[in-house]
Amino acid sequence: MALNYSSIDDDGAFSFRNLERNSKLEKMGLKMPSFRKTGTTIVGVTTRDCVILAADTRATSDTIVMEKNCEKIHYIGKYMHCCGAGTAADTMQVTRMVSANVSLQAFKFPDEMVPVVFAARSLRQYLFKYMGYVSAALILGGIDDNGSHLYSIYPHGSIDKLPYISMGSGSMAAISELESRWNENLTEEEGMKLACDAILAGVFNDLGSGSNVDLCIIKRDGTRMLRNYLTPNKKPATSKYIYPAGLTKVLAKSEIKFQITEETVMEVDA
Amino acid sequence: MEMKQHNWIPGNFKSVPDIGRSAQNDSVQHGWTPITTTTSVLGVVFDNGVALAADTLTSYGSMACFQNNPRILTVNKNIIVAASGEYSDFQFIRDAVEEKVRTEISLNDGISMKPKALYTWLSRVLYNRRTKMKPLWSTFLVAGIQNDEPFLGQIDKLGTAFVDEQIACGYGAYLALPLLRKGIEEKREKSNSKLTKEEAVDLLKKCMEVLYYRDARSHDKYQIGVVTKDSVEVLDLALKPTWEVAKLVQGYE
Amino acid sequence: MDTVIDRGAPKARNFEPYASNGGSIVAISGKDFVIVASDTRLSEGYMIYTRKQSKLFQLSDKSVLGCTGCWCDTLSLTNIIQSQLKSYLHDHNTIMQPGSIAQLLSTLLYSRRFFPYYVYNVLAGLNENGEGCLYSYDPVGHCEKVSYTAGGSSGVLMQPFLDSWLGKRTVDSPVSEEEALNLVKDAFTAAGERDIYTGDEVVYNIIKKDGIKSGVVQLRKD
Amino acid sequence: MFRNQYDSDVTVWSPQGRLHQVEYAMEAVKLGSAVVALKNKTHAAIVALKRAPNELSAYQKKIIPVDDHIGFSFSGLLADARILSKYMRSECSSHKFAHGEDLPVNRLMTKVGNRMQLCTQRYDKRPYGVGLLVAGYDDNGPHIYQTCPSANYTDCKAMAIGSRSQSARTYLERNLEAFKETTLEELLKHGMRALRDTLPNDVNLTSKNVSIAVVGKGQLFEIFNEEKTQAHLLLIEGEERRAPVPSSDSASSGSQPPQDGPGAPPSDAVPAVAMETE
Amino acid sequence: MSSIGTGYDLSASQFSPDGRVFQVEYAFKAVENSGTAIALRGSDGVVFAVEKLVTSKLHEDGTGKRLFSIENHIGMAVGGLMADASAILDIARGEARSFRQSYNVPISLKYLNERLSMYIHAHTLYSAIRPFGCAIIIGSYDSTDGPQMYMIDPAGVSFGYFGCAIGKAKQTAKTEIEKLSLKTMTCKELIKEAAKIIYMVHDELKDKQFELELSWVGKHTDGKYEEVSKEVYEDALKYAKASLDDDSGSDGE
Amino acid sequence: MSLISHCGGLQENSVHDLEKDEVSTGTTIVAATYDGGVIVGADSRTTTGSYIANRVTDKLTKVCDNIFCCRSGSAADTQAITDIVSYYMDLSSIQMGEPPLVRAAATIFRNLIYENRHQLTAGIIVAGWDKKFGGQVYAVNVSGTIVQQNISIGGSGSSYLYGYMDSQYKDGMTQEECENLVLNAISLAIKRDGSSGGVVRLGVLNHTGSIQRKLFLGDQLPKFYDNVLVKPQGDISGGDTTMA
Repeated sequence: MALNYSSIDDDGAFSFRNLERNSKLEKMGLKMPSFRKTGTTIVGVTTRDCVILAADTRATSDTIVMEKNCEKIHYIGKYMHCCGAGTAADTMQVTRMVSANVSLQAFKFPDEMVPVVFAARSLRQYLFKYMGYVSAALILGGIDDNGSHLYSIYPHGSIDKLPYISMGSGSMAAISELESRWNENLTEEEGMKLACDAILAGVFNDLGSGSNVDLCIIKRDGTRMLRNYLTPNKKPATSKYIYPAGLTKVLAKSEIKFQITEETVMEVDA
Repeated sequence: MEMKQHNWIPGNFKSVPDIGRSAQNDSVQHGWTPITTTTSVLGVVFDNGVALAADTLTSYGSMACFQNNPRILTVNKNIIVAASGEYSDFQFIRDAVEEKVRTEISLNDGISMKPKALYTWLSRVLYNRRTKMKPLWSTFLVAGIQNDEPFLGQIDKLGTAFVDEQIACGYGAYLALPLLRKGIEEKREKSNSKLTKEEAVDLLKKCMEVLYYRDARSHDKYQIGVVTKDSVEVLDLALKPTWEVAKLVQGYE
Repeated sequence: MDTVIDRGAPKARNFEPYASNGGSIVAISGKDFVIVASDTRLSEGYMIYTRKQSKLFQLSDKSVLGCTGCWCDTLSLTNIIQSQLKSYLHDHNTIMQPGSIAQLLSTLLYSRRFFPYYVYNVLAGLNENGEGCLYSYDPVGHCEKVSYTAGGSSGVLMQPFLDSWLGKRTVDSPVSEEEALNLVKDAFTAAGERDIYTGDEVVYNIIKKDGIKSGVVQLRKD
Repeated sequence: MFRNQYDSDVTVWSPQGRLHQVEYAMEAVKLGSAVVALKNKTHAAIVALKRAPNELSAYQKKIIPVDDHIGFSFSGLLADARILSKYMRSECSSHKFAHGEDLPVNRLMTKVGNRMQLCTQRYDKRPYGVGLLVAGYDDNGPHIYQTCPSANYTDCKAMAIGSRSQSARTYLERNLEAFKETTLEELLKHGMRALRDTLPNDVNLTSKNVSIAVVGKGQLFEIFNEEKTQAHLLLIEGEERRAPVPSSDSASSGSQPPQDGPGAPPSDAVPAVAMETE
Repeated sequence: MSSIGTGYDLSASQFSPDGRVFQVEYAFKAVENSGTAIALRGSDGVVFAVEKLVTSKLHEDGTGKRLFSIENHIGMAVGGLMADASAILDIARGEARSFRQSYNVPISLKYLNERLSMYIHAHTLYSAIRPFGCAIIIGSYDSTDGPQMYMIDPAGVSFGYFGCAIGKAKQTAKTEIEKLSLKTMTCKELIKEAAKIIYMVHDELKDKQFELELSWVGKHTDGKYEEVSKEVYEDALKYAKASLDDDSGSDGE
Repeated sequence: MSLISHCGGLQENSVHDLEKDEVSTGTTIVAATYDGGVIVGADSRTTTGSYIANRVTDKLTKVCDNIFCCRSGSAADTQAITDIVSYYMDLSSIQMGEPPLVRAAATIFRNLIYENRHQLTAGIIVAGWDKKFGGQVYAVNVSGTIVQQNISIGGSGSSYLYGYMDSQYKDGMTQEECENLVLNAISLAIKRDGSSGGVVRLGVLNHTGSIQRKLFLGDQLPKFYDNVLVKPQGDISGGDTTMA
């Protein structure tokens, strides 16, 4: 079906017209750069008084693990978070955009909590506009003045409002846990345990998901973001591989003096 | 898997020279796709036997065409087989297996087929058909007792064959396998023992319920076949799904 | 009004005779031993078939074949070569030496040159005078005698690691058994971190004069 | 009875309902050197006499392995035995290839029987001039099968074929009850004694002219090498030999109607049944 | 037998001056040399009994079987060369298998008999192959056609029978059989009568040892051909031996 | 969200291409007028390929208090379109000061779909009650054709219902009769169509001006003839295989 993009008129680099150009180039043999996808297992569970979001922390590019501890639960607002699966750049960018809108909305209506449906609808309309080419599959959870809400938003812009949801390549492993154990009156602990087990099902059975479990509990009295709540997959110790000194032959030497004005140390994950 | 034919004997009406199949090498039609299909099959090993679970639906595309088609075949006293995929290919294999069993019974020499033998035979049949690019578009689960030990193996349409404690194909591989693995793992951690028969059957029932919720080609009527050292039985069961969660949903925003 | 969206004609899906079922092999040969190891994860797409499928096949008391890739081809190839070894034993009354097994495997693979066995083979064995010998193959039978090799889904990740620590070994500083085993373990650990198809367990066979010693190492399960 | 008109082709029935070509083929079995086979509850064993056509040549290979769980010895034309071994090996191998398990012994024998029968019904073929004693082990335990050129095969507790094998059979019948419960050692001693009874007085069993093979529970088919054979032979070294059996049925008896009905000593001139028709 | 030795009896493709094919007649002789086998067709099934001569103590008991099952519902008794019989059995099983493959119903005895008769008869026409040296009796039970039994001789000629006998003492056996009112007797009664006849016709002097083989197929075995159970075998034996002792009183009940 | 279809039973799409996976409401939807109003009904299954993304979907979507639409086809497209139409209906209610006409809503649906039919996959049945014309049902299909009917069925499950509807539907039925008809129809479709399932949601629109919703859970659905496994009787010789 020939897609005509006349209806979407902005013409910058972020324009659909490039799609046609790209597909022609690909036919001529250009190999597009492979972008980082998050295989991902993400889960949302509502209990009587809170919304719980959970996610794994593995980012893959095709079959290679690019990132072992990435963050998939994005901040939207004080009482709103959103887990993202699909193309990592898309999920990060679209959640950041909506987060900005939400904070603007909070300024306009300071004495009201920003309705979760506001974020849901703006995410959905943006994704619909790009017809699924912005491939972000999101689970939006949050609470506002009229209770707790949990949405799943698909790349093409469709939305579902449900009490428990799982998305990503590990969504099936997770949904089987949720379907067999969810009920209306879960306590917060039970909800957290269920969400973690759902993620673990994805981590261990789905090759696209792995490493740790991040958890986020959104309640009226505040949101707790528990980064690396579970870390079941530690890298076993390997022996030290030290190259003997003098392996590289030194040909010439020269020295340049520098003034050190300021020093910062950054902790790098091993 | 050609049938042995006594072509030279005048009496056998099949002695007419067979110019049919092999003569014409029509362009092999790769573009075949399964039409009358069945969905997942689950298999789990417990302490003294193996259980298979499969619903009784055969779909014709998205149409729930035959809603009472059994898919668990009792081969003999210690083997049961179930298949997922093209149902006509399952019938083809079922007829061939029943013929092997019928020959065994008339030989009456006290030797009956064992699961590993059927599993290996099936993998050769499927691999040959795959290599001729005319695949039997079906995945088979073979369960039985092999020298007093439970045996559970899977062979897919390419002839990829393996053995394990818990196996599932179709959607079951994604929806049920995590639950099966967790069930077996937890029992091993808790009491360092395998599942009992009741636990295995309950686990399969739980998985079938989840499959019914999430697989659009599944059905609420299903069968569980159980084979142990001294018994083989196929139970006809029906799911009792819960839909309470529907009350909580209205509109989509 | 009838809206026929869902049910269009069943799209003809071409039958794909091959599958990539993952798994990797590492082998190092030393003066009087050879070690061959494989992971035990059998998978397809994003799904794990089983976590405990060894990809090592013992062909004789002095030779082990590591074979991984398209698992249905692996099963058939190993089945055929084992039955050919047995008829060799019947005809010649002696067990085939690794050198001739290597040649047999090469011709077997080449016999399917235009519909190949989509597998990566490594043949490890002790030759007549007890020295380690190692042959690595490509799917259509090209055979190369090597002193160490890594292959399969995470072969590209492990090979450079082996090159940097075994590449410059000369005859006078041969690799010891302990060091070889350690290198194999660490190679797989590193691969397990980064390749989604490598994981669960590693099974290794150390072939020596007095027999074959085997062991298991645990890897990441995710 | 030698030159009659019914014994030229295998497709010709004699007026008494016998196939002389097949009967003459069974004579060939008697010309071969003796073979004894017997079994207990868990093992089957073969003890065979090897013959050297002349001092210069090596001793013939008398026991042929077929698979890990089946092997056989033969009496008669070595070439025919080798053809049959090739067929049996390929049947066992293709069964293992397709089913991943050993071919049960009785099913192999049915295949061999049917294949040998074809050669007794077509004029352009001749019967196999060899008798086999097949030893095997499967789920139903150890087996000893005897085949003969008539393509008939029999499941036996113990059996002996070849020249002067009648005296071995007599020994076996006398000790038959003991075999079931004995140990493998004792079983082999019985086998060697039976074989020894077939020898003319001046010949004795040596590790050169005897070949032993065993198969059974947890024991793949194994042909003993010379030391092992020698070790076993020593076990019956001391025992005195029993008096030789009256040589009424020695091979050279010529035209006496071929006597293949083991068991009761040849009775009077009743037309003995040519083949096991039962 | 006027043409013995005149050269007209050397091949099945030759007629003697008096219009006989001697090779086929000689083949009949081979059947007479084997132990007696009888089959009786009662009101509710077919019973087989065979006088299996034991020629050596060295043979495993139960060897030299002469009662076979072609398919689950058809039994076969043989007399004559065992090797030939085993070849015919193979053909019979092939026929039954290919019939079921084509029509998915068990082969009817009438049709199987026709096929086997043609096959055996085909071997009496040429000089290149010799006639079979065995006769076979096939029997089965079917819910619609009831019990059926046919006997095919080496000439390929076959008739349906209520009772028939082949082998050594077939004549004496036949006279005994004619005394029974077969149409009204059931298998349970006939099995004992058959055992009695075998013991009666057995010739003590010539063949010392023999083993009675019994099997049947009928309504009471649910249409399945099977060897009789231990108990049935025991009391048939007792009945046969008893009737033998008071045979001197010749008032056999 | 990558969904799988890489196993035996599935045909449509393969497991990893995120773009191609479009969530579709496989769907059975029915709307029927009765003497005094209109009944709308739908199943609750949303699928991606043959994976059920949502088993308790609500496909009866409010356009305004007195007008509802039944959505089938692409979930994203129908949701987006319904948002726009409900925006226009809110506006018209305010501007006109009275509930909008059903015909108006249907026409806007038709215009949106007709103009963009190359990029949309939406089959929508618009049903409602207004003072002017009473209970009405409009069908708007994927090509943008609009037809007013007394009864209309849609979605993949509808192909199993034409016979049943033609034989059962009568003009001027009572509310109760019409409710039962719609409930039976959807249950029949759920039984036969793999893309429909879950629960049955009904809605009654009449002079009261707002919808009266009814929910029928899985076990409360009416039962129909189940084709039993036929075993050949009487043939006891050798036992025979069933023709399954």
